[in-house]
Amino acid sequence: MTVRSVDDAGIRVTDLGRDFHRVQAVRSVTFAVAPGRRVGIVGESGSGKSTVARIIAGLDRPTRGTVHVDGQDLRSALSTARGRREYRRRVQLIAQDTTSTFDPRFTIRQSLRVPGQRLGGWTRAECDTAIEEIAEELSIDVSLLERRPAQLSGGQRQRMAIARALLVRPRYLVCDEAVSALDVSVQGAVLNLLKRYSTDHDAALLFVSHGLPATAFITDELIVMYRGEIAEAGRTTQVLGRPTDPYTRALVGAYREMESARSGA
Amino acid sequence: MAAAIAGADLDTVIPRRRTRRLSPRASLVLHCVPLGIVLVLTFIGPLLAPFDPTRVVGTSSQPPSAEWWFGTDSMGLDVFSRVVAAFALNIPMALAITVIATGLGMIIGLIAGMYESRGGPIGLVARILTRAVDLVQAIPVMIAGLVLVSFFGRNPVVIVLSLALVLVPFQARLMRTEVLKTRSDAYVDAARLAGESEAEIVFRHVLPNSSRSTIENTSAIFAMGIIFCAALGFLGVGVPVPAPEWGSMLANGATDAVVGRWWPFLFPAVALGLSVWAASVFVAGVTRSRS
Amino acid sequence: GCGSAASSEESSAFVIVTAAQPPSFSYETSATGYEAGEFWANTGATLIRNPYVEGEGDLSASQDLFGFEPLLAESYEVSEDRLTYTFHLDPDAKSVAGNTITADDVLFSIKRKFETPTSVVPFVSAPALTDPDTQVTVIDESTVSITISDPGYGFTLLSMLANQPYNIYDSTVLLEHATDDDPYAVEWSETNASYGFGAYELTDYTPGEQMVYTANPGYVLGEPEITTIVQRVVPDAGQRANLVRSGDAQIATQLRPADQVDLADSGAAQIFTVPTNAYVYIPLLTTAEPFDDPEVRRAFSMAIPYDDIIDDVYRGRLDPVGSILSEDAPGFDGEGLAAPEHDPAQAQEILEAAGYTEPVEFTLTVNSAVPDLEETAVLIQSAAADAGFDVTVDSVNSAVFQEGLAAKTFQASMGRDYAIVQSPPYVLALFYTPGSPLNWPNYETPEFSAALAEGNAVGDPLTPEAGAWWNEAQRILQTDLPTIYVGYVQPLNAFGNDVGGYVFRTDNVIDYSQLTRETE
Amino acid sequence: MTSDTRNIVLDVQNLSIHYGDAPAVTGAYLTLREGEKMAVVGESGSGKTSLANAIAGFLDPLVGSVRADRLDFRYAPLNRSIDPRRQPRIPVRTPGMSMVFQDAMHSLDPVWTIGSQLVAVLRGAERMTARAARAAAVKRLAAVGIADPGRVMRARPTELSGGMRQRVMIAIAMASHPALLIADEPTSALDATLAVSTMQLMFDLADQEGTALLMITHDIELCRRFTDTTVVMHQGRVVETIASDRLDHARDPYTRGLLACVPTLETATLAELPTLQSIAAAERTAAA
Amino acid sequence: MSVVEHTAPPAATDADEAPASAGLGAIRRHWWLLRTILLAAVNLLVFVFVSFFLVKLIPGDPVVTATGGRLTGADLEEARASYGLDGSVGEQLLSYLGSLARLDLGTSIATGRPIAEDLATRIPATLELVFTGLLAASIVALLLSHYVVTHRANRVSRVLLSYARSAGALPEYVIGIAFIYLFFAVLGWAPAPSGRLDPMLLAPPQVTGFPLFDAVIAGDTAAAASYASRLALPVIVMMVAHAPLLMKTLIINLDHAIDEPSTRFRIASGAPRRTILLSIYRRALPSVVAMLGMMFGLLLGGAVVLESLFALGGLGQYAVDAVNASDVFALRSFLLVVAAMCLAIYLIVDILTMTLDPRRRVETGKGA
Ligand SMILES: Nc1ncnc2c1ncn2[C@@H]1O[C@H](COP(=O)(O)OP(=O)(O)OP(=O)(O)O)[C@@H](O)[C@H]1O
Ligand SMILES: Nc1ncnc2c1ncn2[C@@H]1O[C@H](COP(=O)(O)OP(=O)(O)OP(=O)(O)O)[C@@H](O)[C@H]1O
Ligand SMILES: [Mg+2]
Ligand SMILES: [Mg+2]
Repeated sequence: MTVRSVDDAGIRVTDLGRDFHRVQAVRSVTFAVAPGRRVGIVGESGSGKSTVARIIAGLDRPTRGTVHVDGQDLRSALSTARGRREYRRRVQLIAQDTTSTFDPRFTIRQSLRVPGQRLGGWTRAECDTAIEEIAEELSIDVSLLERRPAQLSGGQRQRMAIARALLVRPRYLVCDEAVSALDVSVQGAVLNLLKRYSTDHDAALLFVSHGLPATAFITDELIVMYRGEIAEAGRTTQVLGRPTDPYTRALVGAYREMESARSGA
Repeated sequence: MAAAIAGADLDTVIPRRRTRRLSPRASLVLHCVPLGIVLVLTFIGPLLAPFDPTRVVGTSSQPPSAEWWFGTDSMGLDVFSRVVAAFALNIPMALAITVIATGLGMIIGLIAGMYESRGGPIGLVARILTRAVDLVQAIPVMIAGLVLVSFFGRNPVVIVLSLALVLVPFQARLMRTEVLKTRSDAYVDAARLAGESEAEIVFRHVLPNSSRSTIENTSAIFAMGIIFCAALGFLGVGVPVPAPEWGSMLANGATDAVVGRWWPFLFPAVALGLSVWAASVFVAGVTRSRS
Repeated sequence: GCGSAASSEESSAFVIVTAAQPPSFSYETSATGYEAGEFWANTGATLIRNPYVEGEGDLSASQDLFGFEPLLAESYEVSEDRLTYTFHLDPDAKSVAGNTITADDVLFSIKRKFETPTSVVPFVSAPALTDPDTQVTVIDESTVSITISDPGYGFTLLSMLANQPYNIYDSTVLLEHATDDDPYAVEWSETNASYGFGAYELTDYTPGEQMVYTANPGYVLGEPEITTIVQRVVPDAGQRANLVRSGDAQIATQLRPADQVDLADSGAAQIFTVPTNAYVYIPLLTTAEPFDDPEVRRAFSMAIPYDDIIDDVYRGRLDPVGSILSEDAPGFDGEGLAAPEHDPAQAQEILEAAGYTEPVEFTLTVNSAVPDLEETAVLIQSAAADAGFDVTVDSVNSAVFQEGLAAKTFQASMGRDYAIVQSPPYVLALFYTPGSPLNWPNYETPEFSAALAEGNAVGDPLTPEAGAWWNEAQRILQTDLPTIYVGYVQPLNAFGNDVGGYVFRTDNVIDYSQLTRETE
Repeated sequence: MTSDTRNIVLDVQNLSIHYGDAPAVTGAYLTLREGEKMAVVGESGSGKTSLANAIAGFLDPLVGSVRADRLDFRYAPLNRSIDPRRQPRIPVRTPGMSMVFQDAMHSLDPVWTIGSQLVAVLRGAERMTARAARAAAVKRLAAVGIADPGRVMRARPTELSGGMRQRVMIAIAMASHPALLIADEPTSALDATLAVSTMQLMFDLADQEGTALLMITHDIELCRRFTDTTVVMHQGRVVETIASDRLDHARDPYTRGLLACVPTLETATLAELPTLQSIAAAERTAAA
Repeated sequence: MSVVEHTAPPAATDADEAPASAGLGAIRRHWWLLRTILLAAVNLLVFVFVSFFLVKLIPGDPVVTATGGRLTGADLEEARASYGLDGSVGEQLLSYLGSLARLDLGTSIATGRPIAEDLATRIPATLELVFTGLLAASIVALLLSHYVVTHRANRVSRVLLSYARSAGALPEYVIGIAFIYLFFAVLGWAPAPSGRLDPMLLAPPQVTGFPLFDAVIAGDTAAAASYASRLALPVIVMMVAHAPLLMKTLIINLDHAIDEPSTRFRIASGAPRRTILLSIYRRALPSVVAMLGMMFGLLLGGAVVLESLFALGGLGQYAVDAVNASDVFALRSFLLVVAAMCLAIYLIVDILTMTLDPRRRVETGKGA
């Protein structure tokens, strides 16, 4: 298990655990994400990926263990209103659930203004400019901003959620299945954008997904989770190239098999 | 939960025939008409009464005639005057019950749903509220109303407050269930991430998105308000005579009705039924137009 | 009709529908309510009673209030000084438990009535009987004597002994259930009814639903004709009328006058006119605004639409009250007494003369359990507005009503009541003794007290000398108007056409032992 | 294709589906023969699910309407139920046709045990005793790779992982020996290992029973590997029907673009992933 | 082929259960049940205090009423002491709790009868009425709803639907009075609304306390027939008044259940129609059962009025009498017993819904 020693900067997760009643969703997870790095988490359904993501984003409380972001403990950071605002400016999450990630009562623009006003302290006009900029980058038609979430397709909604997370230019971006609802073409476009964002702004990405090719494309390092624990971790190329854990081996094997079947055809 | 006495709108179950479909706006207007008439009667009802509804105007127990359109009751009061004048008392009472029960129920349901599983004082308050709601609901509305009204006196304010209190659990439970669902919706988390404060989350997101079934249920609360008021009158603890009020009219008229003098009973019953119907039509219209 | 039972049984059974049930079977703990009165009258018996006499004209049979005939006592005699009354008990009188009456039963019963804290008997018995230990003497097993301090109390004593408060109990049965804490078995008798010498025994009791009375074969006057009486609780008055109409019940009590008259008019049932002693009255609190002003009381008495009330609510079954004492009382002539009359114009004049420019406001409290009173109150409210009164009607439940009456907190209230014991001094003293809880108007004047004292001083209350004082006292009442008597009410019951033998009693209940089945 | 002599199981001609006034599918056609495995691919929202639902007779009559020149299933002519509004309130299954839905999380009945759900279908298909049905059920669960069928029989769906649910669904859908199995993205919630193994199980079972398969997917690798024919949908139209092993020779530009965008472990090394736009742009520059 | 050895993780629930001890495990597995029962017990305990203090507030002096307002001053105090109404509130509460602990509900002030005895005769009679009404309403609602749901386009079901939509528009006493007038007074079809049993018949010996049941046990056909025929009209009234509410709930929930993907999959996988219906009903019923629980309260309240209308003299009249007599002892014990009954019904409803739908157990488990 590779626990990279880092100084204060970055996200450091130590012995993290989360129980739901009798279910240990996350048993014990320790890893770190250095600033500007892109780390992927893969693993089968129910292995605790989303739970880890939500804890780091400050939406769920750990049962055990600690999370430090830039040296500050997550718990103390979230205990005051100011601390919370500061934390959210730094860490953003793109959630797995695309159907209800926007309040159905507001138009997309209304929802997108909120982070700008609350976290960025911008005026309405400043918000609108920023929103339109980002929409352009994500190739979102500006007219869609005036719609309500129910009037959008799943893929469009997911792109809006990405826009909302990127709006305040967070230093740490947690993406939980951010591209799963998109078809391959749109998926490619979004992945390109996220990668560019990370390099341009020296932002760290924590990329949770069960799609290996996408993860392989975007990440430098890879964590494989299995039943609430880290089964394997390391540089992405290394993990995918020479997997040691049986689960990882099977996962990679399945892809390799398919691809070889194709090139064989 | 099944606290949804009214629950969802039955119109979704069977689509109206498509051939005669109105535009949504026209249909909303149409749904407002009955309640509109009821509200107009609330204001002008007493003016429509040809006689003073509290004064003896003639011989008692006269059947409907040209002079007394709905006949006279056992005291010689004019039934028509009383039925229309009673709008001014019954409807505001039912509305007040509805507003108080729904308002309190929403607040309690909101607090309970949001904070029940939290620690600290707010969690404690939420759990106490939940328990209180359970306790109030352990006594049937009718019996609780009977006891409360006999405690505190038979005046409209007491009746309204007592009935509102015992109807709160119906709304609070509905609200709580919805809040429990809503608070785990992804947009609540998204709002947190966007830096909204707890109060903003509760009032901008959770409350509006959880209130649908509670609002739909207001027509049932309204109906129960009117009916329980009347039932209290029936048991002899309602608004005292001779104030024009359907419940006491029904109570007095019941004794006449079983021996065949139907008019002091039938007309207030019809007024009551129509008002309940008007309210449910209105709420159905509003909820349908919102969805 | 129902007719599903054997016809032999049916012929000797009657169904009576009532509004409620007696709350308790013990007179000493709970002495209120029409149904309770009927229970005691039929399961209990007194030493003597007022004889039943045929009615004259269209009047039903009723009691001779001024004569007494033996019941449990075979005979009684009065001493020379008219201070000692000796009763010889009938050896044939048997309780429902089969025990023959003894002198000990009498002493035990009277002591029980005086020594139970919640008993009202001491209050209503004063001053004739105040201390059973000294006044009641057991002479032998079947002889008992009662001594009084003033011969003037004699008639009142006999009247009381002839009525429910002095029912005699079977001490053998009660003593079986007595405990150290409860030497008179009061607690046991609250829920157990079989300790009386009456014509009937309560043989089946379903709380809130029905009571079944079965004839007592050992009753002193012999087993009654109707051997089974089923008393059903039917809370709604209209429903009760319906049941008599359909033949499902033979007798209905506590009807609304309108339904009663409808029944009679359609020939579905009989109703009776009686020399009634029950009146609807309005006590006006004379110690508080606005009725501390006698002029206001006078004006209000003129604001009441007596005729409309008689016609609309009571359908003629209400008569104006000239005198609250029975005009049949020997020595009493009711001279100079007149019923109040409706005169709104004069009422207004009186108020103006007394300096009232605004309508006089007050609250009229009525007992919500009595529907005809609620209706009457509405009529009064409506008419009084024309005479310069602004009346608020407040109808409250029996408990609140009783408490308010006793505490004298109602400005004006309206009730229906009667004095069971029809002795003039008793009736007058019952409602107007200063400080008494039954003196609802809180009325006290030296003139009235003096008239009462003078009347008592005469000795025999039924002499013309005494009668003159009773007249005087009532004239004072009619001038001062502490209470407005709205009218004498006829009994609100109805009888199926096959029922005979109704006798009107001052306690207003039905004596089942007199009932007969008439074949058409 | 012309030489195919197997019986036609399903024949759909010129089928259109509207939600309200908005068309979801326009003029779709497809023909499926006995034992044939067919995949439907296409962009999100192109009407794949709607098409499958219409064929199986599950379109929501409150929102959708269907028209078709021909919608025949060999074992039961389907035209009777083409208008969803005429359908009985509780839809009636077309005999011989089973369907596995996209949403494994919600499609199993949450209040009944897996065993009872499977046994009900088994006993509905054949007369057998409860005991025999249970034994058969355990066998079928084992056949779809459930390691602990005894426990799973007693479990409720919430107690199972997504992969297990997907397999259970397949076991149940195959229990009635259908002539045609429609599967709507049966592996979308699964990671690659599970997807492949689940798919394999389904196809093995279908082969054993001679069942024709209509599978909707967005995983082109899977359809290339497992199916005979691929139908490509775009904006509500069937743009191309092609033998799966000839996908690389597709002629329709949309199909070709789609294929080019498929990410693989190899593409991970690229600086930018290809998208339809970038491919189009590249083609434009190449043409220019 | 690559089926990895651990693709299928065992259900998290069992896997993570600490094998502490068999007993503890059983408690854990049935925690939802225990918790529900404990909660109901706690509620009842709290209600003991609530009923005591609630009733303390009643205006009107019970002793004055009981003595007909004829006692004053010291006499009244003495009478009050004889009822145990003289001590401080604390003392009174203690004696109340003490007697409750001995399962003694006290003695009525107004009647002097043991309250437990009074309630014991009245409760079964009222419950018989309420349960029969509830049963009739449920059966009718079930049949009609099933028809509506399965025949949604036809005219009959439109009529039935308007009936369901009318839920609550007319209170049961209005219907009751109309029916009495029509069926008893005018048509003469119904027996007299004068009680549970023909007055000329003797009540069968009390075994269960449920009159009709007792008559059947005693083999008294005449009494049983009389009970049944006199129960019919009030039960029909309850049915007519309350079936729409149930229908409405049932129709909506059935409709949801039909549209659920699990129903679709049941159908799509070829389950027999009987199984499909069973599965739909099992998913629709929990809400309906919960509604039935709430309707128990409504019907109990409605019985207060219906009993007075049909002269059935059950629990309702007892409450009205106790209130009118300011009978504090009777009233607080009455309230306590009613609350206990309702809480018991809610408990049964909770357990039933949780049994029907295991998902609901988890939800309650989250609560505290
Ligand atoms: N709020 C919750 N309450 C109870 N159990 C939960 C909750 N959230 C997650 N779990 C459980 O925790 C475990 C891990 O869930 P998580 O969502 O983190 O998995 P995941 O790796 O993201 O899976 P997927 O790939 O399906 O998104 C699962 O067994 C899940 O059932
Ligand atoms: N109930 C509905 N009401 C209105 N429009 C709908 C409804 N269901 C689907 N649509 C629309 O119909 C079109 C086709 O939807 P469908 O679900 O068939 O797509 P799909 O190809 O299965 O997509 P995906 O790959 O995302 O599952 C979409 O544009 C969608 O927005
Ligand atoms: Mg996840
Ligand atoms: Mg789809």
